[in-house]
Amino acid sequence: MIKKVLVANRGEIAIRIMRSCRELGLVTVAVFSEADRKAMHVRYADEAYCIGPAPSRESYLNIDTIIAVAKQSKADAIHPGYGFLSENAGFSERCKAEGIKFIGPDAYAIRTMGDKITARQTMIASGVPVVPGTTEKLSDEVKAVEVVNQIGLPVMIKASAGGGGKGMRLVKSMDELIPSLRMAKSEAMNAFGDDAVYIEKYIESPHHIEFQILADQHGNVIHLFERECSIQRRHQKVIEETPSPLITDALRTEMGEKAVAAAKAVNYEGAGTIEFIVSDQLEYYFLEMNTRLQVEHPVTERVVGVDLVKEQINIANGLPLTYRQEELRQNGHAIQCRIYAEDPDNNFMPNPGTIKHITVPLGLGVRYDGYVYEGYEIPMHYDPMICKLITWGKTRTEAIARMRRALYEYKITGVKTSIKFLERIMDTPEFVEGKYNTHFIEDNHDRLFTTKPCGIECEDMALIAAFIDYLDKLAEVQPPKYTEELGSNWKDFGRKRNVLRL
Amino acid sequence: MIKKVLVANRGEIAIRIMRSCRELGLVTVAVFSEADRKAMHVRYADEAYCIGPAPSRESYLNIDTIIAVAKQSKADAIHPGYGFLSENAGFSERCKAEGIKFIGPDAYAIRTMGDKITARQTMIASGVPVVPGTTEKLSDEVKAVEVVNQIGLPVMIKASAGGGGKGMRLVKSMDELIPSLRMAKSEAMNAFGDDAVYIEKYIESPHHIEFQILADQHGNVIHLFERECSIQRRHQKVIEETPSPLITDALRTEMGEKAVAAAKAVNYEGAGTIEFIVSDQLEYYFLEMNTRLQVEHPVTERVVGVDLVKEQINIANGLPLTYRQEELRQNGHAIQCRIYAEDPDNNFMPNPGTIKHITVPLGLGVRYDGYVYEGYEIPMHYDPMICKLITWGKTRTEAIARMRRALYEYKITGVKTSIKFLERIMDTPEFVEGKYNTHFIEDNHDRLFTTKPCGIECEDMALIAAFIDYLDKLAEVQPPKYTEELGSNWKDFGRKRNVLRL
Amino acid sequence: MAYEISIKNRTAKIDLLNRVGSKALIAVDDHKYDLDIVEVEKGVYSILYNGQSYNVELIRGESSKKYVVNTFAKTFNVEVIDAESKYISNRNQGLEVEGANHILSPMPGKIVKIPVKVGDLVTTGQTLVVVEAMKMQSEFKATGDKIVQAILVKEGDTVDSHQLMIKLENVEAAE
Amino acid sequence: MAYEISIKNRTAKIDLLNRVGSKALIAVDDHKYDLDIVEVEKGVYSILYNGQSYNVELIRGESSKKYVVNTFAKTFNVEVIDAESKYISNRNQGLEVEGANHILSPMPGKIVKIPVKVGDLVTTGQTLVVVEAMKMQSEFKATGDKIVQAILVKEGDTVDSHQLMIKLENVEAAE
Repeated sequence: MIKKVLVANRGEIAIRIMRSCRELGLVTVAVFSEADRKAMHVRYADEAYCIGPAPSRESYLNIDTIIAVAKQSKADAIHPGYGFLSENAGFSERCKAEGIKFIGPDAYAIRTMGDKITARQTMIASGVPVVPGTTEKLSDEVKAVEVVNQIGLPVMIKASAGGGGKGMRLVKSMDELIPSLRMAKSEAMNAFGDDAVYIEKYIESPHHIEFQILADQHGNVIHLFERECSIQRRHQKVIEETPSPLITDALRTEMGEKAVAAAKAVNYEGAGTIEFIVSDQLEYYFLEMNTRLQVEHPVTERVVGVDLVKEQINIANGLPLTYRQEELRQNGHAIQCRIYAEDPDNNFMPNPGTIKHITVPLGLGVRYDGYVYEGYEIPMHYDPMICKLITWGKTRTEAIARMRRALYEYKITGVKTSIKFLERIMDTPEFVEGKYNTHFIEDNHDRLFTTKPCGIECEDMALIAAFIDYLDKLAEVQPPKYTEELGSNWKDFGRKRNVLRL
Repeated sequence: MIKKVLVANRGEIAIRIMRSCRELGLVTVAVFSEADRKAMHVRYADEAYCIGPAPSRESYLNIDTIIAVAKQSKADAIHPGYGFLSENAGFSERCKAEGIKFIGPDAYAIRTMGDKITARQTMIASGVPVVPGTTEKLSDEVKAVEVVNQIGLPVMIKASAGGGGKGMRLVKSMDELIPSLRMAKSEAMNAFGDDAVYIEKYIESPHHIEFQILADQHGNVIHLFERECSIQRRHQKVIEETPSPLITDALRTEMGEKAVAAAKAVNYEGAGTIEFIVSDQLEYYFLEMNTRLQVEHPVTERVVGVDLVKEQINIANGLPLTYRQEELRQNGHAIQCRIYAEDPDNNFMPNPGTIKHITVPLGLGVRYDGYVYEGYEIPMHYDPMICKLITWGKTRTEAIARMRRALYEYKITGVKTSIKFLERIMDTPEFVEGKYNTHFIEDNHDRLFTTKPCGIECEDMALIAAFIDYLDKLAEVQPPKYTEELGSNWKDFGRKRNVLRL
Repeated sequence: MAYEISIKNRTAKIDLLNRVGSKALIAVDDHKYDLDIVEVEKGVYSILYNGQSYNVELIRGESSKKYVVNTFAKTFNVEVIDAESKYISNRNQGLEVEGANHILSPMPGKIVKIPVKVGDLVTTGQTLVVVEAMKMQSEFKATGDKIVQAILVKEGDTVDSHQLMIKLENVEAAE
Repeated sequence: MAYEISIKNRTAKIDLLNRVGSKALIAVDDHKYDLDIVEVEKGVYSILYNGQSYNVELIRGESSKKYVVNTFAKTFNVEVIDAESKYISNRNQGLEVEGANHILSPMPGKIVKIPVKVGDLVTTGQTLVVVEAMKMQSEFKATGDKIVQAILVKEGDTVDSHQLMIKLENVEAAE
């Protein structure tokens, strides 16, 4: 059984993993870059080791050093979190070779799902619907024209090794096809060293809905229902919720079964996510599989009542799944907001800096997963996400009201954040009604980027607070004038200072 | 419909109530004593008014002033929280007379349940079992002997108007009876101006189990299951949990029905709690009814999935109950620890003071209801409870593990707290196994009052941190000597300070 | 003594007329505020005015006169103006045109690329420098036809917030 | 330069042998600690020693040499001892017996009752003063047969933490 877990990550996810380890009585080992000596995960862990300079590739991505720390500290398992090495097949393989349990799937599953063309082929073979398009690498331009004629415009050209929008091209008319194909191939080669691309039908009003799955080492696979992740900005999720306001019970059951089939197709082990794209007409297609814990996993935890990190560790221990599919239920509604250190009023420019003051939202139905604290300097080297705010409610309406309340309570000074932007989303009719797709932010641009007015009284309060602070600081710095204060003493001065003479 | 709520309370409960008001879109009005200008509930509310000097009877118990503020601010309802005016029948009456909705029961229910002899009589008439003993005020000493002969020793003498252990006497032998009776009467007269006492059989290994009820204005009453509150110190609850590890499903159903009957007997309206005393043999007896929200209400909220304050407001609005009995279920397990500013190593001496630093426990399954913040000075005038920590788990074992983790994360300096004491309870076998009664703290005294050893290395870390802090503060205060620093500048000095020359 | 204080494009007169404990009487332009103001945490003020409870958070700036102020609805830059500020402000007025010619980094970051060199003639929209922070690259572009006068950083450098990276001059000025 | 530092009944020698950045080599008595120590928040130190991560919180006391130190397991009073502290400590040694004769309030509170007056002869366990804080009354009792020498507070007074309330003298001393 696992006794000591090295967490090969930083930020909120490192702490979230260590919390579950602590509840299980496991010893935790943190690793940190030179920029992270003061980071919360170093303080939280039982043990902590420096693994190199600030840039990720010299620290959090350095497999050799991380393995060396695991051996030195006698950790018997490594949890990769998300990002960094979490979907690196070589790292999973290396852990195995070194006799350290990688908490996640094996290299085969990561590789198969990591290459989009192979993943598409595997899904088709398992009866999981994929977006209509090519199933093989496209090299022949004549073949491309044929495919497009068959599936119809518009289409999307995508890089097989792709991610993050690179090597992607939307084609709306036939004469754009060949030039776009060539550009996509060249971009893919530059970005990934692999020019393999494929063509998919472009879904006009797409919804992004994903299913959480858990698979043990004995071939048992269950799903923990869906997460709706259609509120996105530049392909980055901003808000996630479960249940999805879009899908029906029947569709939920069907998609859940397909998600389980997808995981079985690669002999999956651990926690994973099957992402689907769903049209307004509720047609659904496999998009990709994330072979790790997701940023948005807490909404599932709250509604299904399962600690996913504990389940991951349970599975890594070779134990059978704790739950059978029929035991699981969705109870109430959960929403997550991601809060970034960025300036929504200035094109979401990242805003690293020092946290001056923070008030965390608390109370009934609120979960806060973060890592920053007062006086902490957010380094410029890593992800700008500073916390995730999760609210639960008996109903979707209550969960939204509670999120509004939590965002109202959440105060942070020192860095700019997306809090106000998120508040505006909570007030947008399309969101409140649950009728939105991935174009939501674009479609509601004007409303979402209009700041609330602050009347003259509110402005005056800002002036007054600054003015009083200025006067009080001045009074602290300037000792009393001798002529005025002659004969009085400091005690008098202190008493009189409340009534300031100017 | 209620639009603006005045919260006639302070501390964590004032904030907890305002949170639900905010989620419902209601405007909140805080009232505060002169000692509470900087209190969090003043900062949290939409409006805030000072109602008098620090002592409670001149502020938080001052009905006239509170009513005046409600009228001035045009609040249409008053939530009394717990303590202060929450069980004051006259206040409920006065609100009604002034046309302000009191969020709670009417004066009749408060009065009936507030007088213990009347409450006993009412319960007997409604078929709710009470502890065997007298049903009327005892004046005749001969009658007393008769009663004791009938129900058997030991017995408890209690004041009818009583509370807080005053006017209470345990009688173990017949010759103690008459002297104890006389002393109890005299104490009751001194404390409550009423010498009415009664005799109850003393239950040897009592469990304190209470049922949460909700009753609307239309005669509908439901219960939200039980809370186990047997971990007590000097009749003060320390830890509460739900479900109770003691009772069975059948008993839960039966006691729930009796709780509903008890509420119906006084035409109850709002949220209330029926307290029972339960023997090891699962005999149960009505103890008293609390006609208000309880400190421990969050464990019920978490397990049943209901926001009790929202239900109170719903009921106050004259609406029917949101739930039917058969819709309610207990989902998982919740535990609450009350954290006090007191020194468990020094006879729980209260420890008001200024909060220097605080780290709040967060993450999956943890709820924190508090009100103190860094730099806040806890006033000496009010209750020493600084927060309630609530954890949830799929099982009782997980809820305990999570509470251990949460207590580990909770760091607070500046005042002494009961955190370590609570940690020791979480590690005590009787608690872990769920086999405890109200004698738990007494029975486990040695274990609960033994502090964990801190080895030489741990001690040395304390020394080293203090020493480094001392040196660094010294270096900040003392400017460089002229002779040494000649020719260098401040920038150089700043750089060199890291390598300290002594 | 009345001060001037600026917020957005507005400059207001502000005066503390009376103060006892946390109670203060303050005039802002023509309006008198009779309120209760207290610093509850470092830089966090609670203000009660007409029964309303306001929370205002301040971040003190480089000088004791400059603040970033967060109210519930908005964030403002506020500056108390005294004789010294006025002098500096007057002196700087002539230089203001040059604002657009100073390329500052708005955040701490790392210089990824500088695709121009000193003496280059650059046109509107041309990228001058690429800065990376938090895994995101931001490009800083010329807002007019200019000449690169000076480059004060090099690729791989770390920059602070508000650090001057590149100076431009207007084409007319160079002619 | 080595210092002395006290914790509980122990007085240790402590010396900073070397320090570069957050790395420090510190001797405590005969043990050398090669560790990494950094103040992460005001008064909160993170120490890494032999891979272990320790968190230590300090509250600075009345003097710069006195600390209350919270480790995970326990809270300690720690004092750095220099020449000045030694002098004061030596001077106070003669007075130590009187400790039990100074009745201090351990917390801020309000004087509810003083059932004795100056000159009273009190016996072990007799209540001298009742202080109320946070709705709880605490009684302070005589720990021996003594005479009330002085009463420095009166009923209704508010007292601070560690404030001297009553002075006693030993019966022998008064005889």
